[in-house]
Amino acid sequence: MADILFFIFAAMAIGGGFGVVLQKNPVGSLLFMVGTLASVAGIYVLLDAHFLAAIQVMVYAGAIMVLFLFVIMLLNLGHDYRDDIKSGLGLFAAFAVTGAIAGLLARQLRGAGDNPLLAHFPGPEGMEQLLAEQGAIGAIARPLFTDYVVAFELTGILLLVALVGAVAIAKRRV
Amino acid sequence: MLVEALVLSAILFVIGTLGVLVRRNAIIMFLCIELQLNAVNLSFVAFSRYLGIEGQIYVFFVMTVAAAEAAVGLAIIISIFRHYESVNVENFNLLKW
Amino acid sequence: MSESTLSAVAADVGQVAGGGFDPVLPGLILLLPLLGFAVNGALALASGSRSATALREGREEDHASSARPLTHTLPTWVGPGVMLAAFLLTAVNFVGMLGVELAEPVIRTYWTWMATGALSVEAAIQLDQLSLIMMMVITGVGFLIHVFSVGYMKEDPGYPRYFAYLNLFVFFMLTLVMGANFPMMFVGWEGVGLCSYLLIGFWFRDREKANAGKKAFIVNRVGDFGLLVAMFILFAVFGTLDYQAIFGAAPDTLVYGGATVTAVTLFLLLGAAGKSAQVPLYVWLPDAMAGPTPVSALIHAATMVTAGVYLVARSSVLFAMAPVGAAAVATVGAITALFAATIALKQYDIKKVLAYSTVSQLGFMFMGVGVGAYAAGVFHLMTHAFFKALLFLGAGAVIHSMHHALHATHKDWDAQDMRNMGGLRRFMPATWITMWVATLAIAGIWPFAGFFSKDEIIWYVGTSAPASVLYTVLWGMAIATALLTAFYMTRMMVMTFHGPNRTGGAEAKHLHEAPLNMTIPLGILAVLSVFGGWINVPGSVRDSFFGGFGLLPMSDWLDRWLEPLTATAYQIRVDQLGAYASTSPVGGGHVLWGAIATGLALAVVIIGARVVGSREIRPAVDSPEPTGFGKILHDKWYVDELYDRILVRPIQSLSRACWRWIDQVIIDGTVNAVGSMARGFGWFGSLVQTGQLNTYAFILTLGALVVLGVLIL
Amino acid sequence: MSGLLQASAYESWILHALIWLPLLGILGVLASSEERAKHFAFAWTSGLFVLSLGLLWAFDPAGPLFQFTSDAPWIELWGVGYSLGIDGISLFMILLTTFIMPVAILGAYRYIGEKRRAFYALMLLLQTGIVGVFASMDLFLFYIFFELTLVPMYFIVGVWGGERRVYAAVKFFLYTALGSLLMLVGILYLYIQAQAGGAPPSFHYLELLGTPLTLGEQLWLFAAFALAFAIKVPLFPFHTWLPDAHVEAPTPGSVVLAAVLLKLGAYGFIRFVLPFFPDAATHPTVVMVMLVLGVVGIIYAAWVAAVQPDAKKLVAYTSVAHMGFVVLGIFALTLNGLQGGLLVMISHGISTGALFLLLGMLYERRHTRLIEDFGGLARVAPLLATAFVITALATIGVPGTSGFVGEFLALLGTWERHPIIALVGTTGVIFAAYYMLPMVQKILFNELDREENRTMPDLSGREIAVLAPLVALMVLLGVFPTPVLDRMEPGARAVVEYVEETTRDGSLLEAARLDRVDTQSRFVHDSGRHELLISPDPTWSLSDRSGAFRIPDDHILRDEG
Repeated sequence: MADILFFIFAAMAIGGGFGVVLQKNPVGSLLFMVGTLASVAGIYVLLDAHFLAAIQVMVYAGAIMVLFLFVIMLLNLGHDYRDDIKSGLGLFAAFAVTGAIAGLLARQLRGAGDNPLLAHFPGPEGMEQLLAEQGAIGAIARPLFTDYVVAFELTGILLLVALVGAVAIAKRRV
Repeated sequence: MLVEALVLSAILFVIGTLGVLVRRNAIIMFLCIELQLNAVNLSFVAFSRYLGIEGQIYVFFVMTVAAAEAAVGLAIIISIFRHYESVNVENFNLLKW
Repeated sequence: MSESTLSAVAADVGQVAGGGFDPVLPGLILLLPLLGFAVNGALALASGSRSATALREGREEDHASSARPLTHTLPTWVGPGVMLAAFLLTAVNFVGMLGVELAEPVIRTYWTWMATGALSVEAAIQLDQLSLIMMMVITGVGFLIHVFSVGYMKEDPGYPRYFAYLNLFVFFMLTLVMGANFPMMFVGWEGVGLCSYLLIGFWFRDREKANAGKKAFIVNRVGDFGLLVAMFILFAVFGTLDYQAIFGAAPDTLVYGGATVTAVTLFLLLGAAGKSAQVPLYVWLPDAMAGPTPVSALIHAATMVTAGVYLVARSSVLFAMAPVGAAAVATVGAITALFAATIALKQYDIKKVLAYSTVSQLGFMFMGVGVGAYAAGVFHLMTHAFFKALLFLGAGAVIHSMHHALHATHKDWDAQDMRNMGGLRRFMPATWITMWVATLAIAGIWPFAGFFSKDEIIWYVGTSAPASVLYTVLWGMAIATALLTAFYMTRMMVMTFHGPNRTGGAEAKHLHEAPLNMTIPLGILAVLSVFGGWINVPGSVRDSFFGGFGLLPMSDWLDRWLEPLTATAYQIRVDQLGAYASTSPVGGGHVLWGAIATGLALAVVIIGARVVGSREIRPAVDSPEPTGFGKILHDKWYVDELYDRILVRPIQSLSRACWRWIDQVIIDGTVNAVGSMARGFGWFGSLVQTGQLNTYAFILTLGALVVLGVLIL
Repeated sequence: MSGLLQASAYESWILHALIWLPLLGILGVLASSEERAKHFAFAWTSGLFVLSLGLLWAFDPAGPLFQFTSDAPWIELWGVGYSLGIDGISLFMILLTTFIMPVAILGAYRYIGEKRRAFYALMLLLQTGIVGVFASMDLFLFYIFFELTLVPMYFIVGVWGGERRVYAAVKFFLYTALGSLLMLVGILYLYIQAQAGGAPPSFHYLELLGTPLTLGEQLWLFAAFALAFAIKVPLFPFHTWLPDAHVEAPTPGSVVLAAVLLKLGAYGFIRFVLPFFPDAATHPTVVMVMLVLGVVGIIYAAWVAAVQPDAKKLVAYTSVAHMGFVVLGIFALTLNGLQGGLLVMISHGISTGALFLLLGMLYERRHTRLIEDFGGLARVAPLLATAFVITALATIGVPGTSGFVGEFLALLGTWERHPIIALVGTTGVIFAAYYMLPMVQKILFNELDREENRTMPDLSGREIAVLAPLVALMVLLGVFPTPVLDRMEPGARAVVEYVEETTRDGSLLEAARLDRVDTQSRFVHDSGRHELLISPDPTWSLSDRSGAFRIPDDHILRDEG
């Protein structure tokens, strides 16, 4: 069951990804992106990351993508642009580099399933036990507010700075 | 499910990379970068399932940074658009001294 | 220097050490002029600030007003006052030393000046026979000149500044002669040069005068260079710079006639030549006449310029051990004496005549100390201080008077040009008489002071052993110079005081005798110019009719007085070169040649007076330009022009070339080229930087690809 | 006085205070208003100067070579320590710095018109850097402070400078940084080499001292260090940044640059180059090259100075000439020469500082630096003229002023070893008059022929307060330099004798290299610390790190002759 769901989500995610890249209308791209994010959130659930799946949907697909949408609307970009996708040499170079990366990744992942290291991998039991003991939120919250509390606070400051910075940059020049 | 998730992650990353390279629209390029981030997040989560909760915590941080990045990046795009009336990255060459 | 007394004293040397002489406040002698400088300097600053304020507010200060401010009355008392006090103190010490057979100098050490490693230079003063004689001359003549200055400079706005400089000069001059080691002397040496610079350029508004001061300082520095090098060599050899240690050890440490001592003496000669205006460094002294005339009298006649003679006399041991060095001193002196005398023949500026005369007389002194007659050199230094100071002050009185007369009628004639004078004896009888006394003294007429001192030098030059051709030639040059001196001095006197007055009718009404505070110093100096020579009459001369057949007191007094200092040098000289001859190179004894010299000089004076008096002299504006050989003499053999061509201008062009080409083009060009090269590389690298986001993204990905490739492959 | 110093444990905190209090002062400057910043900066630096004066009493010339030492680990992994300590040489360099700073600040009250707070903050930062250089006993620390001085100076020239300020500032920065980077390489090489024998890593001066190096290594390292310091000094032909920087810098910048920053180079030669690379430093060719460059600098700079139309540039070139005397004194490798060189450094700091201040005052009045724009100022500004003349005389080394003693000793010391070089160098006294007197004449004397100059005000009370101590010091040091010479002598003697001993027969270091055991016994103390070998005589070399380099009293008093 989980495997089937995984492949469904994976197919949706890949399709959405292509949609983002190929769709000429920015709003279309954005919607495909939302789809991809939602599919990845589904896979998160399958991988026992329930909390992340939730905020993926809420924060990513919800808030951030809406922000993008606002900007697209604000700048009135909601129509097709012919020259938005490169052609000729640029397109060729892009494909060449991307292909090379894909090749390298493929080479690395080929036969990954037979990797002897996997035999020594602990199973998902530990995680399942943790989730069972502390719950989806507790499992992630506990280290976050103990071991990683400084980083956590710094993230807060980062967000604040980003907020102020964004306002300052986007503000209309007097 | 680990290997499958990693393969999916790689595919999404490659797609994102392709998008960054072939598109000229700054917003779409931005979206593609978000896609790449997601691909990486997926790897984290996949490993996290077997190696411990830290992977998820990293993803959490990546998301916050992505949010901050989106805020600032979009602000920059707005500001540039005001000046050039365009978000086509080939229309401006500001990034040099 | 008679043989008998010398050996007697030479035996005494070393037995009586410092015996019984206790100097009275020697430090105060130095301090007093410094104090005067401090007070007058403060007054000068106050007065300067006041006139500066007036200047800024656009009004010229009125100096002729009857109410002279304190800044212009106080120096009248402070300036000469400290000099009188210093002179009295010196006199007390002098008298104290008179009765004592002082073999070793008395040294007072105040503090350690420079001490590092083996070197230790003390701030110490040394009182001995030589320094006391010099101090007497400096403070005595200095005091008289200070008094004279009160009258001469009274109306100058820079009056307090003038006295500040003058006092400072005396301080440095005293340091020069009182210092107990070479660096201390060097302090005074450069200090007097500095004061000379300030005083020559006293009227600095005049570019010419400021230039003259600068020239004096720079030329003097050439001499200072020599003195410095001499000190370095001495330290390298002796490990000390104290007079006593060096002169005591020199006979044993140094090789007679060796390269070291010869080098030392030649560098010392360079120093002495700079300060004492000898060929080839004499060029600054005639220009130095730009300063106020009393300054010329004090610095450029009586004291500072004789420092070179003092230096050679002080280092007598070294010069005695370096026959080449000593001969060089004598030769330089002779050449200078004759050369300057020829120039003096055709000068019209009264001060220029005196300036070249001074150079010439300094040449005499050099000849004296060069042939080992140190006492004779110092003797002439002293008498010359009397009569040359007198001549300068007299000239000052004349100029003062002429200036007033010309100023009263706004005539723009040169107040110093003798062609504009004539017949002044009617207006300034006291000046006239005293200056004639000095003229007869410098001309070497018996029984004036100059006769004895100059005659002694000529005699020693002629009889200097060995009777080589060099000394015979120098002897001839000395005699010729003496006769030339008699002539140009007579010419100066006749042109100035005799014949009809050429100043002009209206102006003549304003000509007047100088006030008492100027004529009294003239009178005192005149007395000294007459009798000053009697302190050192050689025994043989004294017993002849020149000495009234033994009537003159104090025969050979100065010789004996200085013997503790010159005995060693004399002994070395006699040991190495043999004693002085008893007859001149062409035969004849001292008395005979004295008679011949004074007779010839007298003849030259009388004939010269006739010749010059019979010539028709016109005021400077009507006078024709000199022609022929006279023009060459008038233009001073074109030495200044020569130096300008071969030294001054080449160095200036070289400096300019150094700056424009080496510094700016070659060195800085290289530096900037390196910079430009870096900039070029940077530009090349910046080509990658298109500013296009695409490109960057592409390169970034490419980089990621490379990293990935390296990691995976 | 000493009781007070003892009671307050002066020894233990003074160096730290002198280094870090200026930084603290920056806060005060930034907190005060634009108007008041200068007062605060002046009061603060004056206070520091008063504090530093205690060093004169606390420093014991008969005591250990390095005093006020302190040692705290900083980056232990690399052996970097926060190690301070001074000898008589650094003592006077520090005093010169603390003295010049308030003077320069007070002298610039009117000159600096805008961004004052930033300016005074940078000045204080500069002071931290300079004092740090002179007080560091750790090469890492030294290097950091050495570079730190560049930054504030760069901004001082670049922001408050004249028309070509950016050019001058960049040239200054790049030129000097280029040199010091090579030095960094040298320091690291030395550091690594010192560990070759298994010693623990350390950047401490005394640990690196005596590191066995072959002649070839020494020559390379010498070149690396010497280039850095030669640029800083500056030695002909590395001097061209100096006139540019000086002309463009604001008055206080010029003052500090001339008075103290140039001394860093000479100090580096004495402190590091000579003792670290004795074989290279005594190599006849090297010595000749350095001496010839020094002498050429003296004469060449004097000539070039003489034809400058810009007064400030003229004075800048005279700095090159003076530092030529310093280099001469250092590489004569005699005690007298070194002492003379050090005294020239101090004297040059005072007199050239005063000259720059005077030119700054003229500039404030007339907004020009061209000599020909002045003339006859002695009439309208007699006080200024007096100060100017005295300063000029001290600059050209008239006896009775500080300039003379230094030049005299330097040349005397040079003559002991290299008469011909000294002979040529002595002509510098002639050329000094040749460049200085015409300028004095053209500015102060001649006719007052320009209307603008007729209304020029004389020195104000503040300006008198700035110049009076400088002039007084010029005369005082000229008449009574003994207190300075006495305190510097142990330090100078240690350097000269160390170089002499280690190179006596050229065998010491070579033997040490061939025989590692021998190296240990000679250079390493039982605690594993290197120690300085003053002489083979065991009573002369001794003591722990803080007192290393110590010379027994009888040795100090020993007469060389």
